[in-house]
Amino acid sequence: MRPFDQPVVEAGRVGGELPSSGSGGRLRAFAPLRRLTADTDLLLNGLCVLFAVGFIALAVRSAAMSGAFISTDSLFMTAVCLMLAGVFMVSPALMLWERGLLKMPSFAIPEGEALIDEGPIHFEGSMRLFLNVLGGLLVLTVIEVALAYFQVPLYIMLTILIGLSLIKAALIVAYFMHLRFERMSLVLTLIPILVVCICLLFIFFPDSTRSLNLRTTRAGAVATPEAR
Amino acid sequence: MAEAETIHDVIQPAAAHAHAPSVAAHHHGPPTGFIRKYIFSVDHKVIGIQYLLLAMAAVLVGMLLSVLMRMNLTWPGTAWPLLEILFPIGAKGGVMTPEFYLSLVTMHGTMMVFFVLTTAPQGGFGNYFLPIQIGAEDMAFPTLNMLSFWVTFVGFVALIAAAFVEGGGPTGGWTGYPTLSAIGGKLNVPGMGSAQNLWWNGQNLWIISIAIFCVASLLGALNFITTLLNMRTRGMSLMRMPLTCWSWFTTAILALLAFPVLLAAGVLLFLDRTADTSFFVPGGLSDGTRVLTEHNGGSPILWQHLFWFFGHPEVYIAILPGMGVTSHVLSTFARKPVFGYRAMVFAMFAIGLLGFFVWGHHMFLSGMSPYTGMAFSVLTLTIGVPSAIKTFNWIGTLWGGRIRFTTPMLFAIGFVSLFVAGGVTGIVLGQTSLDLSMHDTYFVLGHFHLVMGVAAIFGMFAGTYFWFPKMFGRMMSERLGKIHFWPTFIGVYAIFIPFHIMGIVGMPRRYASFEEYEFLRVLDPVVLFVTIAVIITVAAQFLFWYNFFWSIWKGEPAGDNPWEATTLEWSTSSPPPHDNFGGRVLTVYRGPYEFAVPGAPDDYVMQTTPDAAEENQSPLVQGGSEISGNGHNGHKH
Amino acid sequence: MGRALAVFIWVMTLATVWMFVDGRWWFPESITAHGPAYDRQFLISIIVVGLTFAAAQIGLGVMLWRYGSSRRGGNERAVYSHGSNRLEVVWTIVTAVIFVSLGLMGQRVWAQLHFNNAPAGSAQIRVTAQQFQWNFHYPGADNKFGRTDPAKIADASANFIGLDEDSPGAKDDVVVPTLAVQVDRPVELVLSARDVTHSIWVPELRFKQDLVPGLNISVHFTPVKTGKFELACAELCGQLHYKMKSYLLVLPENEYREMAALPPAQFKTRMTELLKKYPLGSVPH
Amino acid sequence: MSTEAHAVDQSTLAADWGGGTFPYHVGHKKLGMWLFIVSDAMTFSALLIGYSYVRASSDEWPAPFHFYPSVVFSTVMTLCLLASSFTMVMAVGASARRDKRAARRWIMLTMLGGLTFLVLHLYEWYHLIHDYGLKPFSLPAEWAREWPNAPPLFGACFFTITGLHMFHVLTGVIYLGWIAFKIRRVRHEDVEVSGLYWHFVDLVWMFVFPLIYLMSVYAE
Repeated sequence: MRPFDQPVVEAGRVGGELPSSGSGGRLRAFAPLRRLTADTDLLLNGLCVLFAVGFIALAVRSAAMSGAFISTDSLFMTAVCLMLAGVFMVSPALMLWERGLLKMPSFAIPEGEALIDEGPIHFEGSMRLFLNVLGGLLVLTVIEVALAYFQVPLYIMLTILIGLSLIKAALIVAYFMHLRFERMSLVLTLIPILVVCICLLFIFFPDSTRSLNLRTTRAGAVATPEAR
Repeated sequence: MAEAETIHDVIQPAAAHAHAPSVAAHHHGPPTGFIRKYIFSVDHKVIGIQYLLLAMAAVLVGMLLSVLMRMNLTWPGTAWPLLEILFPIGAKGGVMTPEFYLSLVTMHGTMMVFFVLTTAPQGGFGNYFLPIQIGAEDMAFPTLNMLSFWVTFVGFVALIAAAFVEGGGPTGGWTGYPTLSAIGGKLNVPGMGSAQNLWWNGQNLWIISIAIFCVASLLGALNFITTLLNMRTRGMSLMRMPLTCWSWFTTAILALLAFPVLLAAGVLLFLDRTADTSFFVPGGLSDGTRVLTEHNGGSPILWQHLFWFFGHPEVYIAILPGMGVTSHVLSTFARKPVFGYRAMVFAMFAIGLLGFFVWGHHMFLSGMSPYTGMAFSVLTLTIGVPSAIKTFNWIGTLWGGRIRFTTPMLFAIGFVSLFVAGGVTGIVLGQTSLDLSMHDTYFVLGHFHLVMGVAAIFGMFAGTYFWFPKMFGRMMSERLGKIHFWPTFIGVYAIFIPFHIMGIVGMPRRYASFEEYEFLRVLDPVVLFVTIAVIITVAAQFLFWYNFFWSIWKGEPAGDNPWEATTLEWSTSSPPPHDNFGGRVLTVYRGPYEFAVPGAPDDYVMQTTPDAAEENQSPLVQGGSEISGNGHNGHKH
Repeated sequence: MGRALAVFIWVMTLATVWMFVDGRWWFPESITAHGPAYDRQFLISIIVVGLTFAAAQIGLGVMLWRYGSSRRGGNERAVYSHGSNRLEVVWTIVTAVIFVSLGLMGQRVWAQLHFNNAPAGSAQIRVTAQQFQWNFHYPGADNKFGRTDPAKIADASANFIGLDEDSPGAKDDVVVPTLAVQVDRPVELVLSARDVTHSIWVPELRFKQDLVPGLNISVHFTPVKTGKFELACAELCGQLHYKMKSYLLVLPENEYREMAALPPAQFKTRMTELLKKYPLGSVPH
Repeated sequence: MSTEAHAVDQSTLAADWGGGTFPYHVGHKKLGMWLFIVSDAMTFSALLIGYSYVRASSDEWPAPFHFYPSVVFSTVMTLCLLASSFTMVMAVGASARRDKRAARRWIMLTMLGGLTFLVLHLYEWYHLIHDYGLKPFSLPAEWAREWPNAPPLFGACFFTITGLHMFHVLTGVIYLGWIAFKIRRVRHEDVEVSGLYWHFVDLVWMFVFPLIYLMSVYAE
């Protein structure tokens, strides 16, 4: 996908775009600077790639060094490193894209596809399909309830429950809410936004466990001097 | 330009529109009758002006509150007879009490952040100009739009009411940190309610007000996003939108995702106050005579997380529209395309995205895990990168321009200057170590007032002076505008730069008086200086109000395009007709900032001007024709 | 108009830089072990900030000075340019490197204070803040803290922290409104609040930490200069927030040891005397 | 500016981002509803995360729900919602076939599912408040004895989250009722949008049910 973009502009019509590297000639004002930077272009992007690789290495290190990787702190540090790596990858990726070395799938509608309400309404899925989905949801629910019945240990239960619930949510969103039959661009807009934002809320958890350990109402909350 | 290809291929072939979507939910004729026309209007232009007037009322209140605050800080204990008439309880005998000071602080913060910085640039200008700039005839959901405004208005009334209920205004600060805000009533903190007054107290009304505001904002936000995505006229690709539209778009996304979290937090805090739940209140607390046994198990840090998860994006909600307006105005009056349009868009999105990752920098010292703090710190400093890109590009836009120093341009330049001045100190505050001393001092106040307060307000001033001719069909007085600019620009620097050094010396914020502390004595002359600057600057603002209202009726008539600007709002009449373009459906042929195009007859080329090769192609398609595929064919029904 | 604005922006830039360089209004002298590192980091940051600020403002002024329309020929147009990708890349990378490295450098003092436990042999003092008063709880001669219980809090009988007099080790415990510590010896403060959030702050310490109700937050630092300093509350805690003041006394080793060994009543009297004895500010030793 | 660049333009000319069309190929109302759902999902996420936060920061948390009747009861409620989601999707399908009569019938069935859920849930509340003495601000004495270190937050979390969800179900039932009432005059898109809202309510329950009920099952 070319996010929020259209090649009409890309090609350098009178749109308010940056000149592509091939057509920088318009920039009379910056001629000396351009000469200076022409050679550094690759170098700088290379530098960016180096930074990105460095951050990925840091992320891997953070993942490898932490004894318990499934601590939110360590997850968070890894995520931050990966994000910084992503930030540094933007510029090289843009360069590749500009030079046509990096292709992204397009989401154009096929000609003549019917629009919203007029004409035959596009509605995919049959009763059979929806019954199958409903059946799937029911089976998952039964598994969840069975877990509760058989008294699985709390943390295993939590993990499985969250996993199953995510599957159920995905089924509902995909089939009942019909997102599976919408265009990919809508899916790629809505889902990542929600996933990112909800994952961000998970950053609260290091503090909840920290709060637990620092509670004043807990016996032995403070190590006394002689205990140390 | 010579090698320009024909543009009409850009437009979808007519065939694709044969089944044009007729979701004309926004279709409505011009209203008749005063109430439908001016009060409960569904016209985005009227709603935009309503938002602006609301913000102007709120900013007046907020500003006067700040003058009162400065007066109390500079001359503590002085009796101001006038005050006693207005606030017989808070200022008995005309002397401000410390709790009255705190309620001023809270009201000033809430009023400014919510009802000025969020309302005016987004609700006001965004509502008025977003549909026009993308060539739509209204917002996607006009009725929802009207509801958003009136719900906001109810929130405003609730906030004003909070100041006048028994017990006085809320005293928890605009961040409303528990446990003070949750159990303040039980600790006999004024303005926090008491056992006898569980419901109608300042703090509860404050929560109700912001909860209402949250609902209004998120409804408004989804309206903005839908309008912008679905209702752009033909040829208006995203990369041809004015930067103002980009800024409103980004802001709306932030609002859509941030406000619901505050809403949830507000509900929980409200329950803590009224239903004795303990989401934010831990156990083992005491008021000195008894243990508050009804509370146990909560955590004040949870509120801080939820609040700042909203609060940090909110900062960008306030400033991003200002950035958009500034880019727009700078380009128009430098008579030069925006430098690095695409980079500007990416930077704006990067700021919005990173804005969600950094809320923890408000909480370094709040008892949050220090490891988390470290990660937040690094991310915070990366926000400097897109901000720097924007600054460079603004200066780059001026480079080689032919700058016309009109009033909107002066304010836009002021925005750039103030944004830099306020933004750079973020580098200091974003570092965990340095925050050890700087947190909760006047250094922070200087930083955020410059960058999200005054810079954003300068963006609004630029917008007002720039768009006033379009909104009311008359020019604002340029002479008065320039007289307004100078004391304002000098004044805000005189106020907020000294704040930084006060912070370095160590002046804590939210203090009703500094008399207690010896180490602050050295700052006495600075405090006095700032207060005088505040009074002069605030006085100068009345010039603006005078100019605004005088010009509505007496201003010089403005033509359709007095500034020789390029975007779509300037291709309709001033003020625009009810459906914005008089039934025309515009076609956009180029980017938004085509100034100084070599070979063009004028030094500006409107977005709707077809290229010479296509003059014979009808540029403007009449509404109702078969190729009106922009969801605007409501008029043929 | 453009040139006037340019001149104003330059003058304002100069005035601002002067305010920071002049030194009349600056940090009080630092008295902790981590203070110099803090000051150095602050200085580096403020220089970077100052340079960025000045460069941007001066650049802005130059544009205004040079490109006003009235100063150019009648029909001359602005340069037609949409920008430059390379310049964008250059300044993105330059600012990213500067800001991120500054951010990483800025973690050092933080890590030193927060990622390590208090060093062995540090004096532990428990701090319980309340509206609008500080309570510092010393273990007394036996170096053992008595038990505290919120149920026993009674302001009327001056038991502000709910000290259980009958618990082991409580007999010689002292609760005073002033913080006294020994110079050159690490101090560990165990912070908590009994009603709302407060924040302990002594500018000279370059140190601040919120006291969160319901949590015991442990922090540590090492004072290296003796003297008396003002201690403030930095988090909004209610109507008398601005009056929630106390003092930090950094005492020489002999004075501190002598006082710490005293029984509660004398401990308090001695502290009052010491408070009177020291003037505000640090004392060379 | 080059010709091949222009050729690229043409390949995506009909593209959605160029204005004059719906880029996601969904109308205003549907896009608006999706955005509202995203926003509302954030509200519920914040509440559920808040609940998890206080639960994780407590030494102990009550697990008071006996498998029978509470879990069985809430399972039936879950089935109600799931079934109503299914009927709703059938309503949307019928509406797409322009079979308004069938659409109305399916919507009525959906409302029935929703109402059953509401009634069962209110009964559940009544049971907890009346028979156990659960309050938003305190635990029943019996539970407090069993889990002495537990904070009194169980009721607060339970009532806040299920209450807000119940409010959504109630709004949904009213909304669907209005659509069913006006079925002859509303567009297909309106039916579809009301369906989206209803499925979202169902989806939220898919997280509320395990996190609130199944994670609090009494250890026999």
